Amino acid sequence: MNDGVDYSSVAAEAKEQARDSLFDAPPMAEQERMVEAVLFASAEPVTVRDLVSRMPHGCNPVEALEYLRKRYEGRGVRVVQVGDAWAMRTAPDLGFLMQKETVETRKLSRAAIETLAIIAYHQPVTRAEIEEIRGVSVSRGTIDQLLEMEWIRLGRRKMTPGRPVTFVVTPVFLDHFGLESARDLPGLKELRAAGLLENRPPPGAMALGQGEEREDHHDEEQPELFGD
Amino acid sequence: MNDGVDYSSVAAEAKEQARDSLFDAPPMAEQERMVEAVLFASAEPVTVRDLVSRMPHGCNPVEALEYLRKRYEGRGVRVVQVGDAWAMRTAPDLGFLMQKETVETRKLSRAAIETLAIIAYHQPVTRAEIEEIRGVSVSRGTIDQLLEMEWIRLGRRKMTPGRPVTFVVTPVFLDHFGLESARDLPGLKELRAAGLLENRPPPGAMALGQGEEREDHHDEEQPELFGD
Amino acid sequence: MADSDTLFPNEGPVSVAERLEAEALVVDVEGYEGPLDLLLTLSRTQKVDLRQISVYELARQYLSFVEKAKELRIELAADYLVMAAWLAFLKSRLLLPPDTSEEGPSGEELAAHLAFQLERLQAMRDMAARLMGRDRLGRDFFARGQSEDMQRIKTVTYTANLLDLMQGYARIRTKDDFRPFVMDRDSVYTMEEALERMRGLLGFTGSWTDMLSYLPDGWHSDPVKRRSATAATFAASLQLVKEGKMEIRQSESFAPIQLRNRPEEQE
Repeated sequence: MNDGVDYSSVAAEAKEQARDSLFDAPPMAEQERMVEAVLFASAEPVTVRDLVSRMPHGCNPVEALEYLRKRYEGRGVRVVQVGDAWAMRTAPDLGFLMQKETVETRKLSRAAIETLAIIAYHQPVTRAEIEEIRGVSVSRGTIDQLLEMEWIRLGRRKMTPGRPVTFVVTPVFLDHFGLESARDLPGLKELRAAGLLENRPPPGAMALGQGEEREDHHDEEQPELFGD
Repeated sequence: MNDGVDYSSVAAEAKEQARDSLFDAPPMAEQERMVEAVLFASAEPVTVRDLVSRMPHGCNPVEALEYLRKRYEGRGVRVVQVGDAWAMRTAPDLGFLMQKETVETRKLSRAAIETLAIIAYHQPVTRAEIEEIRGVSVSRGTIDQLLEMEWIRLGRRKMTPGRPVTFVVTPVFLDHFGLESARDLPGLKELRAAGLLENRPPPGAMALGQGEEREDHHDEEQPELFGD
Repeated sequence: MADSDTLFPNEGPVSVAERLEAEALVVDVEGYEGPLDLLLTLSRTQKVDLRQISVYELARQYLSFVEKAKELRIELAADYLVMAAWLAFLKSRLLLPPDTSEEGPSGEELAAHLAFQLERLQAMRDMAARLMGRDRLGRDFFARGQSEDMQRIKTVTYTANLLDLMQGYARIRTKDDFRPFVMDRDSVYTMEEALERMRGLLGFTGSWTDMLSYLPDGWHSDPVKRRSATAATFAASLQLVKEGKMEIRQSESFAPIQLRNRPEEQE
């Protein structure tokens, strides 16, 4: 288009040639077939100039293109102009046929599950807090993945220095896990009772105390965190 | 080809689905457009099974293909059958326009060409049988080259001592030579009528060539491949 | 016969042209794809339908070819010689009147089969030529140049169930609460433990004993545990030496450290 190639002048040239030609150009129907075959087989859009050079002397590809374009109107395939060249393309409304959707179900990674769990239990929670709880840094990808799945979303910013963003779980999350609210998530005691926490006898009262303390803290916090 | 893909059963299945479908299948004109778009878009032949799976529920691509094939009769592009698949190909008489697209195919040796012909006409055929027909041993490279070009592939093993592997031609072969099926090989009927495709054992023990590989199942299997 | 004589002049004056022709054919033997191919070429000199071919004549031609090759000291592959032997046998069979008492196929049967093989090979050659002469993809007709082949849209959905979630959370909490204490102790052997152990063993070590033999069971193989146990045992040993309950010695750097109790203390 912006190459400034004026194909009407090329066409005029072609017409000129047709008039001057010693040999009769093939009938227009035949020229149309030729253009059809060339457009079909070409890897790239084809310019009128290129068509003129490929087709027998005296052909008028511009006219043939016009016939061809009309012929394909409303078909599954269309004749389209691409810049100063021409190409055949499948009709846009049939694009869905060119796509094969395969849905693959994968298990969420351990990092993602843990991050999600922390968000669910501690929301609204900042990234720094997640990292503190997990004891390892949380990759950008993990958060992105959860955001993309719409299992978490951004919550209010924390009123702390830097005003970090927080993450909270979404209704999609609740729906997926069959929860009415995040408060329905079992607490640490219940997890332990359900055998989900390794109930290893903590060595020494200190550790035990710490554990209980945290647990209590957690339970206390929950209503506050998940309060409605 | 001899994959045992029975697309008429696929078609029957499609019809069945059409009857049972809660949703109306798109009108046939629309189905034809869809088939047109899919065949147009892919360089490789597309199987009926693939069409069924891509098109909306209840479609009957076999019928649509028939309409489409008629529509393209005499055009610059044709709808051709390749084994149990379908493809669009430019009309052979317009090959001269496509010089630029011509990719020089690797020159095949005389041995390779003869071996290919023997496989096509005698399939499924063992290496020993090929050697008996040609009267010389077949070099590993010849078979490898044909396998690499995907013109031949391994067929079922013969039910003879040693269970030798057999070779058969592929859809790529059919596509390359513009054959709908191996049944359409030129001169096949004449050869069969002349008894030249029979596996005639040499009289007595003194076999000529290497063809000790005697094959009783051969003739039985042929009708399955070529039978009409 | 005349043709074969032209090809293989066995006697009489030979023109240069004839000799060149003969040599060309013989040298060309490498160009033949085996004896069957050669036979097929020779059969063309009979200028008849392969079904009416004279196998006797063909055998004669082949044998004279082999003779000629020998004269020209051309090494023929074994295949050609095997065929020559077979054709000589066939020729003799064809000459003799059929002997009904003889076992095996008649000369006619063998000849017929050879004719069949030649015809079949010729047929395959013709078919190969017809095949290669067909309109061919990429030469005469063309596939879609710019294929918009199927886009494979792979949607990956990730799943996790409530149990995964709770286990994940439990894992973190467990790690936080208990693991540092439990896990670390697992492979730490304290000096107190070593001291206690060694006091118990003290009375039994009258002679010099390698310190490492004081390491408790199960602390030898794992390098981490072994290191901890060795350090603790060494520290405990020094403590006991300091208390005057033991003697310690090492003959040179990195040599085993040996311990024994002090007899004086035993009184």
